[in-house]
Amino acid sequence: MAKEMSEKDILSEENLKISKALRDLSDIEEKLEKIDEQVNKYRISITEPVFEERYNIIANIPNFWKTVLQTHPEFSDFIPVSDFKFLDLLKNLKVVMLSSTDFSITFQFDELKESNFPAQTLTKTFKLTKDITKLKYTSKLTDEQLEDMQEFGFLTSEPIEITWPSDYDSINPNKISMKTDKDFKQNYRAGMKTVFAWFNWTGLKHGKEFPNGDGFANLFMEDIYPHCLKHYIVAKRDIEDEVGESDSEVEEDEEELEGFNIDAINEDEQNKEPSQKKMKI
Amino acid sequence: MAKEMSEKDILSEENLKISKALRDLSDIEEKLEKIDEQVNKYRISITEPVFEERYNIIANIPNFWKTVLQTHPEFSDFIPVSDFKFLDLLKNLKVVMLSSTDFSITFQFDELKESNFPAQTLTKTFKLTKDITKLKYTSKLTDEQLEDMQEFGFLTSEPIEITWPSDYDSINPNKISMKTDKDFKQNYRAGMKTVFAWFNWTGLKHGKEFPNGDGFANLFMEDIYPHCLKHYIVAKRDIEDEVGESDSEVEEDEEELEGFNIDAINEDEQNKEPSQKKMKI
Amino acid sequence: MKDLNEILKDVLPKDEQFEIYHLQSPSREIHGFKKRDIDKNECIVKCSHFLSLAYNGKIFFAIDINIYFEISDSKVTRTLFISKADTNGFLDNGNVKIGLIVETFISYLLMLSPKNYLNKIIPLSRNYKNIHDKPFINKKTSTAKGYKILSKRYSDKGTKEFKNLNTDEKNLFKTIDLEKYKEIVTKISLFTRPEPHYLFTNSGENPKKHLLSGEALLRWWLKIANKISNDKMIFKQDGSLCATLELPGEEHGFIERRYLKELSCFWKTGTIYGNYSDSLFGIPIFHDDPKTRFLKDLMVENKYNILTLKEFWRDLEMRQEFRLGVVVGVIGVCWENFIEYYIVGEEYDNEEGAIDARNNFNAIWLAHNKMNFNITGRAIFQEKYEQKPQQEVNIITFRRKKK
Repeated sequence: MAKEMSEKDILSEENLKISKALRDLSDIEEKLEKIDEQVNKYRISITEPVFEERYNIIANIPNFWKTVLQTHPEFSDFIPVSDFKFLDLLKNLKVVMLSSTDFSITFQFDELKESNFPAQTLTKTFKLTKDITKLKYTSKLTDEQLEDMQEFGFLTSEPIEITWPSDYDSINPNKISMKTDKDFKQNYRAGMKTVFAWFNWTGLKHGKEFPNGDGFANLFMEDIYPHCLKHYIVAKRDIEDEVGESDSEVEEDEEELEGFNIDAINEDEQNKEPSQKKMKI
Repeated sequence: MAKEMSEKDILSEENLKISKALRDLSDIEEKLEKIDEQVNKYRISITEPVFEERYNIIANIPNFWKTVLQTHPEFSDFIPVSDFKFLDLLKNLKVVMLSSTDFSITFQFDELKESNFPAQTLTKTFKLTKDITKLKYTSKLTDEQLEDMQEFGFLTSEPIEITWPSDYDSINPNKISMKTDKDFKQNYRAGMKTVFAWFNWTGLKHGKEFPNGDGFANLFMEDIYPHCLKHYIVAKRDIEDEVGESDSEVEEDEEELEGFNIDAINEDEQNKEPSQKKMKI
Repeated sequence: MKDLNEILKDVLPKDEQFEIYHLQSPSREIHGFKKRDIDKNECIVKCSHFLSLAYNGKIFFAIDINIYFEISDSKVTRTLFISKADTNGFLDNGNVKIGLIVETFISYLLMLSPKNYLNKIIPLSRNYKNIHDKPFINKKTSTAKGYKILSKRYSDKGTKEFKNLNTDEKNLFKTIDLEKYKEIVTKISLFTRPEPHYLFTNSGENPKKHLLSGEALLRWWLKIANKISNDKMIFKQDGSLCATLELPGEEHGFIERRYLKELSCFWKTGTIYGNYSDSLFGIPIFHDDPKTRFLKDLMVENKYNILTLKEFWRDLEMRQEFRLGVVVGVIGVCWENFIEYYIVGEEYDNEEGAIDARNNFNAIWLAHNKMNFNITGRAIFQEKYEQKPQQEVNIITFRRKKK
């Protein structure tokens, strides 16, 4: 037998070497993912006691959470404006990480007599699962969404009993009935969109419960709670209109137009075009 | 003296309590910032050995860095296209964190004979400083920028000697001279924008050296190096044109046309392609 | 066949360095293009070409061309739609002839085999569930899994499994087998109208930019179209070759006397979209095209099914975009839709704009893994390409049937 390797053998040797390197990189990626998790756990463990301290201090600052929630740029996207009357009653708020994916949020509400809204403290727990057989309705989910849920997991939660304010009697799902209410469906839907319905959110009935309930929970966990001090200071800024701020009043459009429009006729023409484009046949 | 506190006293007591709480929050914020740094250090310490392992594996994969750099969405914003011919020669790349703010980047280039470009290994080190008296030109910096640099620090680096490829002789600042070149200024500027000028970047001559040299360094440190495995796989995707991808080719006009073939196209068909407003070539 | 760089060398000034950026999109099956009967199993494929040139580090020219293939059971029709061409005034080399570059590029595209476009077509829809079960790397593939897939490909190279993978990969795309077609019709369609800018936003503000009047631009394009049609390498000069010119609202006798007399004998007044009594169904729907916009308005007004081509041209004349002396602001919209990917945010009051324009090509350029972008001119075919100066709005088209 010839000792020398044929060209094909050399090629195949080289391919096997690359193949092994690529497999090794797959292992490295898995290691790095584990490291991410480990770092996350470490962060939680050393942050927790400071958050606990912070929680006790915030209890002494009137309207702290009201200020944070009212000025948070995304918070109001999740709930109807009418909810703010009750969220303003929030005396304190706490997020506790139970693992690197699971967490609980505790809301401590003051009472509001005129609305028959009692002081109540509620803890809602969120857990990540990949078991899509738990889902109760899947008809509103695409195959792709289901696949993603199976692969990356999705949040679930147990329903929590909460006393609704009397202001919401006409849309409170516990108080309206299909038999007696002529606008039942409409009212039921409106009720589903309030923050009180979110306490009932399970994550298992897509399209049939509080919309984007996991997004709302994650907003507390990922942003509002860890960065509340920053949000509070942003809300308390003395000068709101500094040039260069992203929340500046100068709109991008105006800025762009400056350099572009030589005269008014041009501007009219430009504005006409997009609407034409959007016209559907 | 009356034992009871006046309304004013109570108010002032309350104010003092709030004042103290706010001061405490300031301390908490500082603690949280320190925790961030601590977490960062922890991450670096446990990531380093895995990155070292990764570095050795990548050495076995031909064109790994070429693939990553060519397809990275932002990398090419920093340098002229003509540089890629030489960045493609990158055999390996390493970023080493020297502290939570300082780092070095090592580039291992293969030779390219036709361009008289030798194999060379270069390490450029970046250090954060808050000392703005080090700056050599400040005329292109606004007061606000200077203030920010003083408060948050800015990256600096020592110039590194690198052999430029002969392709760049006409813009190589070491080879052109104001006396002999009629387009000296223009050529000098073009040279300043190449990656080779970046090796000379100091961070102290804003407006007079490679532009955004710190941004380029940070891109390696924050994204390209830690996430290179992900970028490589993105580059190797078999299907780049999945529905819903932003780089879809479908243009608005052609999309809209569906509407007039009402008899021929059923609703399902229409729903398959979400409206893709943007087109990319 | 020579590649594009080689071909362009011959028409660029001798011993000067240029950078050539040629981007080609993947071929994609599309819905629209023309009113058609879907039952007939027709398929429309679209591909876009974008060419830009830089000199001294500054972009000075760009052209955008879309190619459509209509594939029916019996024939394939290829249509080149010249969407936009533009300069920006930053060319500081008087020996570069833009007309020659345009002519050369269009000729090059016409000479490219349709196989280039029809071997791998992104279909209108795919069964993604199926794809995600196969060992393909897609946007959902985790990074770790991606490396396992790549690793297996290297270890399988040359084995049976590897061959199967290639077959699977082919199934992701549609392929048109050209062997069975006896006839491939080629059409070119373009629209000429002077504008301060098409592809380089605000470049009209550069005093150095050479702006042609409507008349001059029409003549410029006619000359290019005439030269291409006379190129025997592309079109066999048989009776099926036909070039047409239509100026909405203009007398045919006038068009013939003023423009066609000096061109080859195969030029006629009229269009390639059908006879004047025909319906509008033969007019293609192009992206960002004034007559397409008019067509769409007619659809909205329920006139699309009623009007004849003759009435279409008559009414088109009344469109603002086709009236004389009106500067129309439609360009901004095109910019937003897709030009931003090529060139972004230039300032055209200084040269930096053109330099940045070139730099902005980087991302898009590299995404396509194009490597050779530096070429040196050879000026072999650089004959004089003069331009004559006057204002008009018009459409030139010509077509050829291959036996």
